[in-house]
Amino acid sequence: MGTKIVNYQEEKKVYYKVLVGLLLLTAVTFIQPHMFMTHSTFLAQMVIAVIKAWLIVIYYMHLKGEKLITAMVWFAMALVAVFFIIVIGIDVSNFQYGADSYITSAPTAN
Amino acid sequence: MSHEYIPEIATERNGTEHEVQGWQDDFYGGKLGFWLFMLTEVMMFGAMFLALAYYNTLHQQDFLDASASLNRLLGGTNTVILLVSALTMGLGLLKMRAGDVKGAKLMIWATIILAAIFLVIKGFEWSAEYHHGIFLMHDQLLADSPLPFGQKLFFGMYFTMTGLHGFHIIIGIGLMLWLLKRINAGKVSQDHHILYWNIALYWDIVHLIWVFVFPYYYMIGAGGATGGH
Amino acid sequence: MSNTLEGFSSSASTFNADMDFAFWMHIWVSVALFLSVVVPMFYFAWKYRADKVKNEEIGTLTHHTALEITWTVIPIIAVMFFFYYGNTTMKMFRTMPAESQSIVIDVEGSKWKWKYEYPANKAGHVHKIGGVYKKPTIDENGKVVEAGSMGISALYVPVNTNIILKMTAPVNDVIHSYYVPAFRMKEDVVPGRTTKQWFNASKVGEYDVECAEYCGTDHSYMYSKIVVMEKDAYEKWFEGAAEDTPKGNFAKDGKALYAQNGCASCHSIDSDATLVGPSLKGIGSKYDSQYLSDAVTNPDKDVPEGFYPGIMPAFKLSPEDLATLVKYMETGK
Amino acid sequence: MSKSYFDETHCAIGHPKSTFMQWMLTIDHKRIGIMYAAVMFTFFFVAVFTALAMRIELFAPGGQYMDGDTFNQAFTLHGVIMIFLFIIPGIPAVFGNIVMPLMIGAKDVSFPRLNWFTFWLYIAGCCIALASLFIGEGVADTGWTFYAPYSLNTGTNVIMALVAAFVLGMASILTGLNFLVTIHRLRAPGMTFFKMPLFVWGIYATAWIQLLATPVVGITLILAIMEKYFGIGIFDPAKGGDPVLFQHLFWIYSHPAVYLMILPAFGIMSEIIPTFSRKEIFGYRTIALSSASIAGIGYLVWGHHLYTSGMSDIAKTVFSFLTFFVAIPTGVKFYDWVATMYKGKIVLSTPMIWALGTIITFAIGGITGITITMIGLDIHLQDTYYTVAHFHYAILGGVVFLMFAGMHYWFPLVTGKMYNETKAKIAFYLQFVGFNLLWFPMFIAGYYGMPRRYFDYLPEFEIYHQISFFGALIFIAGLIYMFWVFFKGWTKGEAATPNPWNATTLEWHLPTSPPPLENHSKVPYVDFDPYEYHQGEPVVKFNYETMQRID
Ligand code: HEA
Ligand code: HEA
Ligand code: HEC
Ligand code: CUA
Ligand SMILES: [Cu+2]
Repeated sequence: MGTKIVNYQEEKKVYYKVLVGLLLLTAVTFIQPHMFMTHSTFLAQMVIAVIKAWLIVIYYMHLKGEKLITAMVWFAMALVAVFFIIVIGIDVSNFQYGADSYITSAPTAN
Repeated sequence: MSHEYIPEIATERNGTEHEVQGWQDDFYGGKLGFWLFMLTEVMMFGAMFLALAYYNTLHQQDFLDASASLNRLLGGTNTVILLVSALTMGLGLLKMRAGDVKGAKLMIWATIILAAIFLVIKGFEWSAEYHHGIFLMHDQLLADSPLPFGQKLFFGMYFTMTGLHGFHIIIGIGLMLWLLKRINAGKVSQDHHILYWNIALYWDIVHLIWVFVFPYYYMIGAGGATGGH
Repeated sequence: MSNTLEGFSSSASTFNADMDFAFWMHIWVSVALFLSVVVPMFYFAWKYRADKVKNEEIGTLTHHTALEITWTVIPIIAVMFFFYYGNTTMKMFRTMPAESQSIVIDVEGSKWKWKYEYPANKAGHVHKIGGVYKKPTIDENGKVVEAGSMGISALYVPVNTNIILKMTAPVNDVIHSYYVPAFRMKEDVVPGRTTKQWFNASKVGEYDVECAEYCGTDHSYMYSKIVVMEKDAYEKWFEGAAEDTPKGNFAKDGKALYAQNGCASCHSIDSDATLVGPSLKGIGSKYDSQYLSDAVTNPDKDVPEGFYPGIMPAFKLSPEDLATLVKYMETGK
Repeated sequence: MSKSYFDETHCAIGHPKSTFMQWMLTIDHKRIGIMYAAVMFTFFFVAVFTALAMRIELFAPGGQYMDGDTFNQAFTLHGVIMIFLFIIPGIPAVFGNIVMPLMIGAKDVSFPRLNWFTFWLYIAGCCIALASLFIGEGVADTGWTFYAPYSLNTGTNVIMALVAAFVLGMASILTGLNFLVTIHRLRAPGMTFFKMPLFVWGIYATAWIQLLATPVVGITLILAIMEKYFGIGIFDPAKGGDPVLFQHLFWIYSHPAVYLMILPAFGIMSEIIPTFSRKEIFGYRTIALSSASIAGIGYLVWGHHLYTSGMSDIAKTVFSFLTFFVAIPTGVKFYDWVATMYKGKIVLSTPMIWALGTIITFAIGGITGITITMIGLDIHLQDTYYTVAHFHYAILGGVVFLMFAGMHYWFPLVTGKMYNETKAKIAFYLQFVGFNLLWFPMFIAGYYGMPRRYFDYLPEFEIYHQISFFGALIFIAGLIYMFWVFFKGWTKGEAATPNPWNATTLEWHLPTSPPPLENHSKVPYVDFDPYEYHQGEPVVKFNYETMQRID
């Protein structure tokens, strides 16, 4: 099996590089709300998270070059995405009961 | 048990021989299986994020307010801790594959300690929230408290999701201890490291979940209440 | 005995004709599709039965592009028709008429009764009607001695008029569904949300209302009625100030309140039997009136041994009614 | 006489001497399959009993001998057992385990120990479900759908039911995972995906549903438990939660779950039809790919259960549109099966008449599903007996009937014995007639407005319920008779040959039936298609003494 042969020094370098990348990105999450895209913090944060996740999956989890498993991962993610599109994008964004409804217009004043 | 693996041969009509894949000693099969398991984790947390996003769209402002009140410093520290622990786990696996059993064990211990620190910090956070009356079954989250719905839902999901994540960490510690035992027993070695491989994958997914949990809870309100969507 | 509900015809409301057309169109197309599967199946099973076919005669057909396209495309066309009619009928149900041209009635569904609240009439009076279904009485052989009935409580509406129902349930209650089979309409009544539906009845008569979302013990007794009246009769009643209905008067005493609010479906008051909640016989000697009125308006506050919070809905009653009800529990009058 | 898997086994731990412990600890996929069948069958009878109890109660209006609460618990118990304990493990756990590895030429599934563990997880789930009957206020009374906020308010043992469903869900996930890896890794050399028997395709599609949909309901149940125990308010309107979200999450799983049930059943149909037509199946690839597309589209249509629950109108339209596209691949399958019979040599053995009977009943079930997918009609028919009749036609007349077909088909393989064909056919006709008498009147009652989950009803509906009751009696009589025939077959039947039906797939290429412990003594190289017949005889022939190919 390919995985049994290992170039220790090479792979170790990759690990450290990725760690530095992840640490940097973490730092970016902290300065972002004060630096850029301040009007869409949510979006910015999620984009950063996706980049981080991508790094982890590709390098730490060795997904690079795994055709079959990559396809499966995409499939699962596509499914989650569709759930989001339908439930959030279609159903909730057309929520019909705004003002009338108890759960959206909280009865208790602060 | 006659589980020793002797590859079997299937012969084509023209005499060509093909090795039959048995279930024993199937490294790739083991890996594939574990990835499939991780997909179920993705769906599980995906569904929780779905619930979270559902209420987020209904109560945007409340979510920002609630997020702003979380302790970003502790959360950030925990993020870094998990980052480093993912590294130690990965390095340990590398060492194992390179034949350095002792180094690998050291790295696993390092990971376990980091995981424990993570839990301790989490405990501090939770107890601080507890003192503010924001906790499971506690006054701020009850039906008749004046906390706006959006915040109640935010915190409800917060405790559920970080709690479940913490539970995964605890399981992870257990798995690593078990791994150490297997290594000592000689069942996991340079050539048979599927167990280690999969536990490392598990640890990565635990980390991966945090990569999303952290910004969604701690960061979205960081720009003050204006940092909209 | 008739085998359909009262008023179940194709013309009780403006919905019925379209709805029934869509249904029967679908059924007949589907029967054709069904036969296109089943008839060849029987025919082949008979024509090629084992003792008639020699081995050499067995065919080898495994593909037939034209056929395959046919049986993909024809069903697609069929289902697009179905989709179209399903969708237009949905639009018909879901397109609310303008509120200015309709009567808007608030409906509250709570464990196991329906309550209606009309807009104020010219005199400023608000009609409130509601009550539980009186369960049928059955003797020990299981024979129905007295059929169940709604008595006088019903939703009274004029014929040929748009009626909008704004429906909700108390937040600590559960989901119900307001279902009028004769009008082919239903929509869930969800605690915390305000859902709507509308109708326009075309025939004077009485129609059954059922609860179509499972809601617990007496789900199957959560009936009501819609009484469709001539316009002038309705007008006459609606503008009156008295709290009576076209079918008669509501009594005003505690006993009537007890029945109307559906207390009887969960509490017995003349016997010690535990129905859903504890028996209220002699409750006055156990607690003071403050406790009793709290028990009605905020039932989860103090839960007696052996029962669970969350079962009894909170009641919002006018102070006079509450006082009368408490007095009734205390004194039986 | 060689040894079969009844005589020897591999165990998870050690080599126990006693036969009993050998069964308890076995990791052999065939034995595990049989144990699943035995347990499911037991529960199944509990659920049949509650069904009969409901039918007696509904015989006439008014409470006959139960009160409302008992009835509510009865249909919940019936639904929970039938769905979670019986039909979801159903075909995959029994036939998936027993024949799928044989069909692809594997010695076992990829993770036999996990398979063993899964079985016991399943048993644990069953025990929790059963225990809830006897603890506290008794079994949940929420219906199998556990809709919030009712499930959060009621005093009955909902938490135990939720935990049980969660554990059973875990078992289902692990089964799916195991099968996916098995199908990817352990196919015999030469067997490409498009040389797999269609049953394996059905299992493959199903396994994806088990794997990716079940976690969603798992987490939903956890949220409900959190809510009940810790008072967080995800679904509770008093705390701002929205009960409709629960319905979304629940059906995201539970709709795909119905395809999880039916796809392997369709797989069984695809095995039986060509075998008893003595002819290659029509449109192999379309059938295989339609399984995949049903599974795929099936993920996206859950909202058709929410047409009247206050979902937005646009979402309704989208869901309705998508749902119709499940009917197309299903329809293609039906036409392909019928086309397979064209110019075949049709042998009406018991498995075949079950299969043909199911074409009728499932087509009715499916087409009435189409009725309630038309939104406007569902506004009228939602939560009426029309829906109940739809899904009993689909589940009972589809999945369970095909399961029976499979039981007759693989009976000789699993037991090595043959049942009495004539008697088995009588059992079929009894059940077929009883079934239609039982459920067809319910379409009419539903159309006239008979709501479901009603323990008492208006006298107008009496006639339908009475016909239905007699149907149930005939049906259950047929059922019991069928099991009697099986029992007789197993104990007293004639010994079966390795390939009694002249079938072509690999599970019939074994030297003996019942099969030996490690299945194929020599793994074949697969250079043939799954249903290759030439003039009514399988193309691949064996000398069963030597297992040499002689074609
Ligand atoms: C095995 C189980 C199973 C299967 C396979 C199906 C298959 C289908 N179901 Fe069913 N369904 C259930 C089990 C199942 N269902 C259950 C248990 C419930 C109720 C749950 C509860 O509330 O408790 C339910 C409820 C249910 C509802 C909600 C009802 C309500 O509560 O209001 C709807 C609505 O759209 C629906 C639709 C469909 C459709 C469109 C299909 C399609 O997949 C059917 C496709 C098949 C065919 C169409 C037949 C074959 C095709 C042809 C012969 C070709 C020609 C035909 C046409 C082109 C139309 N089902
Ligand atoms: C697998 C699914 C399944 C099956 C087979 C059945 C079978 C039957 N069911 Fe149903 N039923 C449900 C699933 C099923 N049911 C569900 C999900 C509900 C909704 C519950 C709710 O509302 O929450 C329901 C609801 C329901 C109601 C409605 C209650 C109400 O709404 O008021 C009724 C009423 O009569 C009923 C009756 C029956 C009857 C008489 C049978 C008979 O046909 C039973 C006879 C038994 C069989 C035909 C099975 C034979 C199978 C075997 C013997 C298996 C052997 C197995 C092995 C060897 C491995 N069921
Ligand atoms: C849905 C069922 C239901 C209905 C309807 C209902 N109750 Fe109750 N009731 C309960 C239950 C269950 C309890 C016990 C748990 C609790 O206190 O919430 C209870 C408790 C009570 C108590 C307190 C008894 C004690 O021993 O402490 C009183 C008083 C009472 N109800 C009065 C009423 C009145 C008056 C009405 C009608 C206006 C009514 N209930 C309607 C279910 C119901
Ligand atoms: Cu209210 Cu059912
Ligand atoms: Cu569905």
